[in-house]
Amino acid sequence: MQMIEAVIKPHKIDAVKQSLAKMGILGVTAIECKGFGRQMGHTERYRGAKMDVGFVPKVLLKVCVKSEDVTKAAGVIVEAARTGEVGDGKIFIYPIAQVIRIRTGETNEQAL
Amino acid sequence: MQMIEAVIKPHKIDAVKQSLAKMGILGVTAIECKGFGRQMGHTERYRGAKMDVGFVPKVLLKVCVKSEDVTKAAGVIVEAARTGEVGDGKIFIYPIAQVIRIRTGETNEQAL
Amino acid sequence: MQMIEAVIKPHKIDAVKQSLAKMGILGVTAIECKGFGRQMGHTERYRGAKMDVGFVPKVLLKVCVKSEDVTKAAGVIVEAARTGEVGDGKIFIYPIAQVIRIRTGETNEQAL
Amino acid sequence: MNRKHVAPLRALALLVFLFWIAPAAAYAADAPQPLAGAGPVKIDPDTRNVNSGDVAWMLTSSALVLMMTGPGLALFYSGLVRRKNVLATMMQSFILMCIVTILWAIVGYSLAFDHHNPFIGGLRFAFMREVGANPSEYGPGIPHATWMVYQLMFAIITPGLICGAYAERMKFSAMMLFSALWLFCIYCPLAHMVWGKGGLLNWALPDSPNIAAFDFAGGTVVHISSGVSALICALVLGKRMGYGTTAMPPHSVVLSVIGACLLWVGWFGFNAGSAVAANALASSAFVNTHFATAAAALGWMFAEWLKSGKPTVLGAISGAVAGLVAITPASGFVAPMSALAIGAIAGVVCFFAATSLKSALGYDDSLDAFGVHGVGGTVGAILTGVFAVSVINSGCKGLVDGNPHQVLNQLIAVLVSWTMAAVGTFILLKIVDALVGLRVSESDEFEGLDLSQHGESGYNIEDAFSATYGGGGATLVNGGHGESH
Amino acid sequence: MNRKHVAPLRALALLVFLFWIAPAAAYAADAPQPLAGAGPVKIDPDTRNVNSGDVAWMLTSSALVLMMTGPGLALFYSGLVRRKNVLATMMQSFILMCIVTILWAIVGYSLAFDHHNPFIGGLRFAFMREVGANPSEYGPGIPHATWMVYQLMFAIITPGLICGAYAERMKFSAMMLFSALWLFCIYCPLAHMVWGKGGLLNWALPDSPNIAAFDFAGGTVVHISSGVSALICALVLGKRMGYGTTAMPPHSVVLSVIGACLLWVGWFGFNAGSAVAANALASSAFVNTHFATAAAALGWMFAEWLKSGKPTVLGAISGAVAGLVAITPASGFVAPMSALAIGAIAGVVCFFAATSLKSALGYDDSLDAFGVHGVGGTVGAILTGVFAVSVINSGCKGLVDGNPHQVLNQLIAVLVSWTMAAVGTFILLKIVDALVGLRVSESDEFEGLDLSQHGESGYNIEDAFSATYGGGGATLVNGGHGESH
Amino acid sequence: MNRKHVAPLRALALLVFLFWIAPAAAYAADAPQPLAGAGPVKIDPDTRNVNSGDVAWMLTSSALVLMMTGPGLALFYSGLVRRKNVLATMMQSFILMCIVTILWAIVGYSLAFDHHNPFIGGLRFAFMREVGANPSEYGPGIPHATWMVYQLMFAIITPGLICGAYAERMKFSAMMLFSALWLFCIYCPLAHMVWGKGGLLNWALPDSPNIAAFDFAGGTVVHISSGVSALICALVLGKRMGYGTTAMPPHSVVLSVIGACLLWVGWFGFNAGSAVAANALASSAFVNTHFATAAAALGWMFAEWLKSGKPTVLGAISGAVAGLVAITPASGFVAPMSALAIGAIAGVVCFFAATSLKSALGYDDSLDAFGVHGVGGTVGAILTGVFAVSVINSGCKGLVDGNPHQVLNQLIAVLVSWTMAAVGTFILLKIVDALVGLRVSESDEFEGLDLSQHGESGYNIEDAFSATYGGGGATLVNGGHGESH
Ligand SMILES: Nc1ncnc2c1ncn2[C@@H]1O[C@H](COP(=O)(O)OP(=O)(O)O)[C@@H](O)[C@H]1O
Ligand SMILES: Nc1ncnc2c1ncn2[C@@H]1O[C@H](COP(=O)(O)OP(=O)(O)O)[C@@H](O)[C@H]1O
Ligand SMILES: Nc1ncnc2c1ncn2[C@@H]1O[C@H](COP(=O)(O)OP(=O)(O)O)[C@@H](O)[C@H]1O
Repeated sequence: MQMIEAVIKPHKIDAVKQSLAKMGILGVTAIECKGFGRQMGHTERYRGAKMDVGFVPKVLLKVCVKSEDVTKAAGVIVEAARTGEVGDGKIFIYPIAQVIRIRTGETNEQAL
Repeated sequence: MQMIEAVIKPHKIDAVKQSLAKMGILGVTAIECKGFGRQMGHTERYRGAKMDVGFVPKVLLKVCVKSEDVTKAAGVIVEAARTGEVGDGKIFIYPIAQVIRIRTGETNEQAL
Repeated sequence: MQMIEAVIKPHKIDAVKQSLAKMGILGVTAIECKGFGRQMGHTERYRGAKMDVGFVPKVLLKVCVKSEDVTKAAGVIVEAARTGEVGDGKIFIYPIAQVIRIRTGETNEQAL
Repeated sequence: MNRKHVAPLRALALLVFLFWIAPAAAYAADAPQPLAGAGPVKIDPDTRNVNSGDVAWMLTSSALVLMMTGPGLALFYSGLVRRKNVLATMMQSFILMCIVTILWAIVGYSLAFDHHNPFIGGLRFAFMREVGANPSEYGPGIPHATWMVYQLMFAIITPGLICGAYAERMKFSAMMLFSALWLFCIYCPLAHMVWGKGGLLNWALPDSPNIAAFDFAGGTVVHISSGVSALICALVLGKRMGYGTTAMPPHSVVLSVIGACLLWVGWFGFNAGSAVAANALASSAFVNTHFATAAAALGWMFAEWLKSGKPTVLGAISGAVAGLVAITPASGFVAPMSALAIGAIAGVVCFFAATSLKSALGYDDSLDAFGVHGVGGTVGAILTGVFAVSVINSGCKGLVDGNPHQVLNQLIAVLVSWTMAAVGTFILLKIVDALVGLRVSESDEFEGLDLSQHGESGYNIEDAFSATYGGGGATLVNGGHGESH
Repeated sequence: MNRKHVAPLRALALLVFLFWIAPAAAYAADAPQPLAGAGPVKIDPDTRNVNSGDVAWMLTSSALVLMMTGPGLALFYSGLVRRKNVLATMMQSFILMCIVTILWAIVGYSLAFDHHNPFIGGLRFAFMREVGANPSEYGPGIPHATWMVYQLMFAIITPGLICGAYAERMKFSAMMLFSALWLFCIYCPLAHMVWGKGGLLNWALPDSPNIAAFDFAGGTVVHISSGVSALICALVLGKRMGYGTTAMPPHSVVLSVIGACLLWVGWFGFNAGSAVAANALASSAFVNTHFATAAAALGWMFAEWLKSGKPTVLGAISGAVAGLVAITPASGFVAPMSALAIGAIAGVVCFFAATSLKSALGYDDSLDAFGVHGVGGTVGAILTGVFAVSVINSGCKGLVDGNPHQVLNQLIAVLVSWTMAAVGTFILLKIVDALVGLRVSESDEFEGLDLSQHGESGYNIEDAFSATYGGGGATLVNGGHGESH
Repeated sequence: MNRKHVAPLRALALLVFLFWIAPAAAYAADAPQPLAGAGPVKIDPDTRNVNSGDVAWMLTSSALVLMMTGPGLALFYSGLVRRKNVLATMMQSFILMCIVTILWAIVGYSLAFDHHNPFIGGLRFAFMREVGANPSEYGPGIPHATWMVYQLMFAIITPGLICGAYAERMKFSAMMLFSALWLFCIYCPLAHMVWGKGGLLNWALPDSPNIAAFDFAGGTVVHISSGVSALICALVLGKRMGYGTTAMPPHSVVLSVIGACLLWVGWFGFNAGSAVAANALASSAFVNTHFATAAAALGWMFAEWLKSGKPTVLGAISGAVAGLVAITPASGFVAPMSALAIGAIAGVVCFFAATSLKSALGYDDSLDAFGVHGVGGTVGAILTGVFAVSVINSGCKGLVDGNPHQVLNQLIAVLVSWTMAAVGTFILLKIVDALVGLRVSESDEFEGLDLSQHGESGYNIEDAFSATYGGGGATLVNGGHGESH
């Protein structure tokens, strides 16, 4: 099993989730985050004080899949999350040692 | 060392933390997240517009433990977080290459 | 490539980001989190009910770097994030199997 | 019939039933008065008896008292609950603004203010008959309609105060039914006894019996009745899930501070408006209200600071409300320096009631409706008998003005109110429980009343997930295109 | 000239141009009246004709009506938008409080209330000439200045209501320009026709023509005009990006509940103040306002509960606003029990308008300005003709009082208002589109109007990132040290 | 004695000490007047001299002015601070509503409004002696008690305005002590000089000296005094940690907009109420207030739009407040079109004061209390001397009415106020620093005043961690079971 972590634009969550669902992957965990990168933040001003907000709101999706599905899943995410503009985000893939489903205690592939 | 990531129901934080504390693990990092899975979200309605909120609020706990403690710690978490109902969540265990305590610069097992 | 995860004090974000930028690392993802550890939380009271808030607000930074840069980057973070007081946080380093830039589809070191 | 229609239809049916049964029940023993003649009321815009200054002040006061419930009380209470119950708590205040209005128009006002017997009013004013442009005996300078609507605002906030006790766990339908019954069975009779012509405890009007209890703006009628009912609610409904083991901090003391300030401002209409004229008595009540509130806020704050080490904001605003409560019955009877004393006493006493007493007895009065209104109202009612002086309200003397007997009268009024509220509320809760059930299910309570009772969330402020940037994990089912079953 | 100066300078220039061109345009065919004499108005603080009670009530009412727009409407609307547009939506209400004031002072008031022809007023009161301490024919008991400022508050809220239709996508500059033009071209003429001396539809003043339409506080002038204009705005501007596919839940129904309560409270000034005196008629309007609102909130809530299974908080408060709208024209003409009926009908009808009708027709009226104000105003205007009775407002009879003809007059007034609002708004939107463009760019809409139009965020509450604990990912560019280009 | 008792006891003791020492100090040189006779005041509800319309308006105005402080100012200021200081900032406004009330009742009112010498009042009205139902020389149509409580609302908000300067870093105990001293040493004398019978600068009452400075509702007494004191506070306390390097964005401009709107609405009570009657002068002040505010909001907004490229919401509301400030002294003296001019000037000038001037001088006036109130008040005081015309307030002429000398008088009043405020505040701050210390510790400032001073959090809205779904990382220590040491 491997863990796919995808940092994407927030409004792409639905598209990514649906694409994953189509290939049979239903479990996803999503986390709000802020991205610093090539894509620039914005400027705010309050009574003459200008501040540059460096970050851009992003969502980090965690999807744990069987090793044989990783390439396909990553491809599907790239497809669904791409807008072609700077800031589309990145995918990081981690090796996973073990997975457990808390409700049943099942482990690894059974647990997905 | 390995990193245990547990996606659990939010109201189980205290129970999990206490169980871990009993076996001597005091350091935990917690992140709010939203889970998509078998457990369904809820429906809201605003002036006739119905929306299905697909996600369920969850908490992701990160606990880094010595490799020899992993099985026990995971077991303890499963125990404390289980309600037996759908949505109890999952545990993912990652290999860790290195740990550093920022304050002292200590590394690996010293740093936990 | 490896993923550096640093749990730091929130007001150190800027310092860390600037130090990383100086060594040429511009991409960072930041997540709000709550830390339980040696550093204690605070007490609140509402109409006579006292509650101990056990956690301390922290930020978890994720920085993916080429394997050869890991040591340097970690050192830079330690430097910038340290105050010398309890609660400065920890750095966890994970092996990464693959990185993809969503916009272009580039992989691994090209994607950073 | 679709299953989901059952609850609202049942609620509707019950309300309608109530409209008709309530007066009938109240008069079972009497010869029924004919309702004929109900219909449009004659209002003559040139009525010569009306004093424009008094009308201006009483309309303003009516608006201020409505503002106390919404947004005042709605904010004060909803800030103190957890985020998942914020809307449901606001809704309790808001829906009372609606339900009580209808009930009051139909028969409530008549039951409270028509002359009939010492315990309850008649039906002469049902359906707003004779409630028009001409002044009534309750206010010589203002149209009867003005007095009616001013009193309506009191009838709205009183059951609203009880919400504090059953917050975060009562069914919406049960809450509506209970409040409607409570209005008829407890509020109207009590208002009649204390303020109604010929009422048992009335001090103001000629026609009254022996036990003259001073209650300028509602210490017994409003605060004791709601506060004691709140205690019974807390006991009968039981504790919130997790109470005593889980922390349940207010989700936004910020909202509560806004609410407390609006209560303070609105309370000038409540107390100074009770002079039913824009005159020196109104000014005196205004001053007393303000002085007592300030003293009570400081009283609570310093008591807490000494006892637990921090002067909390929630403490200060709770104290202010306690002061407002305690000065309510006294506001038209006492001198300003006495108001300071009443406030300070109430602030300290209510602090201990809402902390030590509650924890000693172990009930879960979620937002301390009893600790503040029940206890504060009782303290105020008694101290009114102590501090009333004839120079403020001529002929009304208390202990300090040489009339110790008045304290006894006040105690009687307190006792009557406590008993009526406690016994009545207990019975009504049992009835409502049998009819629709009082408490939401465990899973509904866990999920929060906002979602389970109303299908809404108070806040959708998480950037990524609240569709701020589009979709965000929530799917539109019907494209905004109306309801589909 | 720096590029960033273009927009504000253009806006300034347009406003100034408008100040001068508007009256000129209105009078192109007339012999111009000399403006000489414009200047300080004589206000004699001892004016004997003034009734202090009436003045007290009308000043209070003016304050209440301003409170309806800010913070009332600002909260009601801004709670319903997404977080990224909260400030921009508040700003729309707020800036109208400013712009309309200036325009009203210069020429707007005169266009609406000077005597001239049945369609528009003259320039006698331009620059506040003759608007001073002495009473006018519009209110014998109050200074002319009081009447002027009271009416100004109506002129502020009316274009404010339209914001609900174009929320979350209109340019700030376009919104300002459109509102200014709309005030002159639609509001002032309509106000003149219905309320102005010699106006086409005026029922109140002697000098009036044949078609007496009853509109006590603005069912046609305020609600139909704004509601119908809102529909046109929704159609012309088009849907919000993602509408119909993406969920767009209100970011904080909590804010909307506060807003709705303040609207309710403020509306007493709106309706009861329209008696222009503190008398029985004011009391009657006060009571009617309150009764209709309560009934409408229950009407909408029960309709929704039956149709979709939950009694929502947003439904209840929307119903309350619908009731306030519908009772507005009727408040000084009908009996209290009729007010209950009007409210209940309006609540149910507006529920269907804001849900089924909107979805059937498919326009994106973001916050249902048309469904509530257009439909509610129309329902109210017609029912006024049905329920008006002479005992309330002498001589003013509707269908139930034996004058079926009045319903026709009401329909004519409704038709005139609909037509003027629809045609006028369409033309003005085209003009504004040509001058400055109506809609923000796609990326600005996506980012949110708060950032793109105003450079601000409504909330900086994320602990770590909002500099709560210092820096947090945001860098101060100029050290707070003023602006640098 | 427990250590934690020290602070509150010290605060209590100081307040009590203050109560008694202040008048003594003020009269060290005089023969002491006997306090005998202090006690209940005779209020006769039938007082024939009282005008019900005036009373209605003045009670309403008093309520409105209280609403300016709470919730108005509390919201305006607390929205501008960071999340960690929101409650502490609200508390500063709220606690002043309490403390000032007590001090005013005891001796403050007497020091300001009793006749004594040109600089300070006597002790005749201490403990509310003779402040009862009969009118005073300050308002022939209203009870003395009404005037007293109306003026009290001014005394509350004035020290409240200063909070803007020391927000986010001053100790709660120091803030209370400073405000109490400030009230006695600066506010009361200044109020006496400008408004008190026999006061140095009084223009209104017969008995007055030569330098008649026009100040209708408090340009000098309220705004210059608080604004200049704010500047001294900012300088003496020093900058907030991180100021100039870290971004400190307002945590919720939404709250500030609500606050600004409530300030606007409440200010009608402030200015129009200062006519002390419901008459044409009140109407005139009402209109001027509204006009100036609108013009100032636009002035600031356009200035900012031109200078920095965006019309901000915070700019517009700040401008509105600046306009309200500037029109305050002028509201009862100038014509409406002049009010527009005064507003527009103030909006632009205050914009530069709060941005360029502040950054040039480099002090940290957290919420621009000086830039808005100090500068706006000064501009307004001077322009009052320019624009006053006799037709508005008979006999009161300014430059445009042929009396250039008045500008000089205004300048003298400005100078006196600046000097008193600056010198007095500096000395008081040094005293308070010596007694209890002015500033919280670095770690308390870092953690935020809400937690460090009050032990509370403003918001507990993070789903998982605020016990919304139970526990969530917070442990209940005492099960809600009261305090344990
Ligand atoms: N090295 C990195 N480690 C962690 N997160 C990164 C890294 N580089 C980029 N990111 C994340 O990916 C997001 C998108 O990156 P950005 O450089 O803006 O655009 P793109 O990926 O299209 O080149 C960033 O906002 C950040 O959250
Ligand atoms: N493959 C996965 N990758 C990442 N997170 C997952 C995955 N599957 C489940 N989760 C997380 O675990 C939570 C619980 O899963 P769910 O299917 O609802 O119940 P259960 O684990 O009891 O079968 C989900 O809400 C989601 O956050
Ligand atoms: N074993 C662990 N696993 C995950 N996170 C940890 C662990 N230990 C500590 N942390 C995180 O690091 C933070 C700092 O740790 P703490 O013990 O307070 O101080 P220090 O690192 O200076 O010894 C904690 O708040 C927690 O978020």
